[in-house]
Amino acid sequence: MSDSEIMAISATPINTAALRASLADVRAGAIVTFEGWVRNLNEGRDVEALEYEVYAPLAVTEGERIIAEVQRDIPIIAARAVHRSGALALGDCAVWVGVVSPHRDEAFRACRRIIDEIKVRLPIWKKENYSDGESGWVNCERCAAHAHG
Amino acid sequence: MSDSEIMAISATPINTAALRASLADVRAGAIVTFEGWVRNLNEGRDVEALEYEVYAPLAVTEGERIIAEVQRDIPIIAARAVHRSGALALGDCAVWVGVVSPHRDEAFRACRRIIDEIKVRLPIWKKENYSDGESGWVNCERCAAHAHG
Amino acid sequence: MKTINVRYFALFRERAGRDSETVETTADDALALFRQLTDRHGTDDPRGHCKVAINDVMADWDSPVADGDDVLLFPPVAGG
Amino acid sequence: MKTINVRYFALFRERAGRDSETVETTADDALALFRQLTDRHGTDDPRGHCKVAINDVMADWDSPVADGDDVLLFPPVAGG
Repeated sequence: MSDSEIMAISATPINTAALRASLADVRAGAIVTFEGWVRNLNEGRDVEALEYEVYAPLAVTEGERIIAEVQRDIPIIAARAVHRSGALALGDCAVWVGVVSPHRDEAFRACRRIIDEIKVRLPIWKKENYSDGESGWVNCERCAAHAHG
Repeated sequence: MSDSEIMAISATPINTAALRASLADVRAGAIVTFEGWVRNLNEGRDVEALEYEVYAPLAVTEGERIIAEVQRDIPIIAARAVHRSGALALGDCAVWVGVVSPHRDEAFRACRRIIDEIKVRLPIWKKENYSDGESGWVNCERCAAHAHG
Repeated sequence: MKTINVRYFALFRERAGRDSETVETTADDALALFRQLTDRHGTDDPRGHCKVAINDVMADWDSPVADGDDVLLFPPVAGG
Repeated sequence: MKTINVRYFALFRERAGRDSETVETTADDALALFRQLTDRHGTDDPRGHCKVAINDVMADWDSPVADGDDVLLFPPVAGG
């Protein structure tokens, strides 16, 4: 993951401190970050671990498109996002979004919109492994549109 | 600043990575953080540095009260906030707020409300030093209620 | 007849038992192609929850498919 | 007459040229006390933008002040 990538897919743990530092800008008065963490419960089932399958070529271009759309609509300075792929454990950071802007309202709104869009537009699939030994693709099995994280 | 302080005033740089890590919780699916950074321009004037005067005893109790109010209204897991005191340079982190919750909507709403309340309720004053050699207490001189950061 | 390379992802890949395959088809659009493959991926109607990309560009279900296209079939996504 | 310890913060401290002072006053509430000190801090009406604390608890401008109280005068805040 280079310093210039607006949207990245990472097979290794996300370095949130480095990402935050990369957004430093003397014009920035506010930074809002969102992280999605793997939690121990999803829709009532005990989660032990999970795996993200990512189709990286389209995930990157679609993520870049989302951020460009948000930058067109909301006056921010910069935004970046990274999504994990592969096997994750409880507590791991699955996705990081950071937005800097002169004032806080724009950073909050832009960060929220970027993560909302990432969750529904990027070609990323989550397979959860449950404590009862079962596993399942989130959303896929019953085509529901519940919010996650 | 101990690990158990919900609201702290810090005379030294804020360790944002340590604060983030302190909020780790297997029940958490989302963390939203806000940071206010010292920027080079405020209401059209070039800022070179600034100083925060904080009346710590009341800033801490009022900050704790704000977080307790938000936790009563919004189902989050935990929240913490730290505000700097003393002299800061451009780019320094002046305030950090972090909120963890099972889902992201609550974390976004709670983080926003905490920083909004911190800015208007805590006994903290900001004196800006401008590039033209002048300086001034933000908000005080003309008793305006503009948003900062 | 057109020759189309179809790629399956996540649940679709598991159900189809393969990452990709080359199919001969008379389908005019992505939806018709998807339906001809229902035995593979097990889903009747993808509209509203599944997505499709053609040659690495997000497409609509009524987008035409042409000979030699690379068609990616995406079950419902769950990023974040 | 009551004896009140007054503390000035930020702009008020600079204008008053001191952190704190002990004053003798007949003021019944925080607002009356504040007005008696206008020459010190330079503000006529604190309501709506300035705050007051009595004995380290946030108070209202119509809160009573008693002999021995510690009254903190806060100009408009600007955290964050």
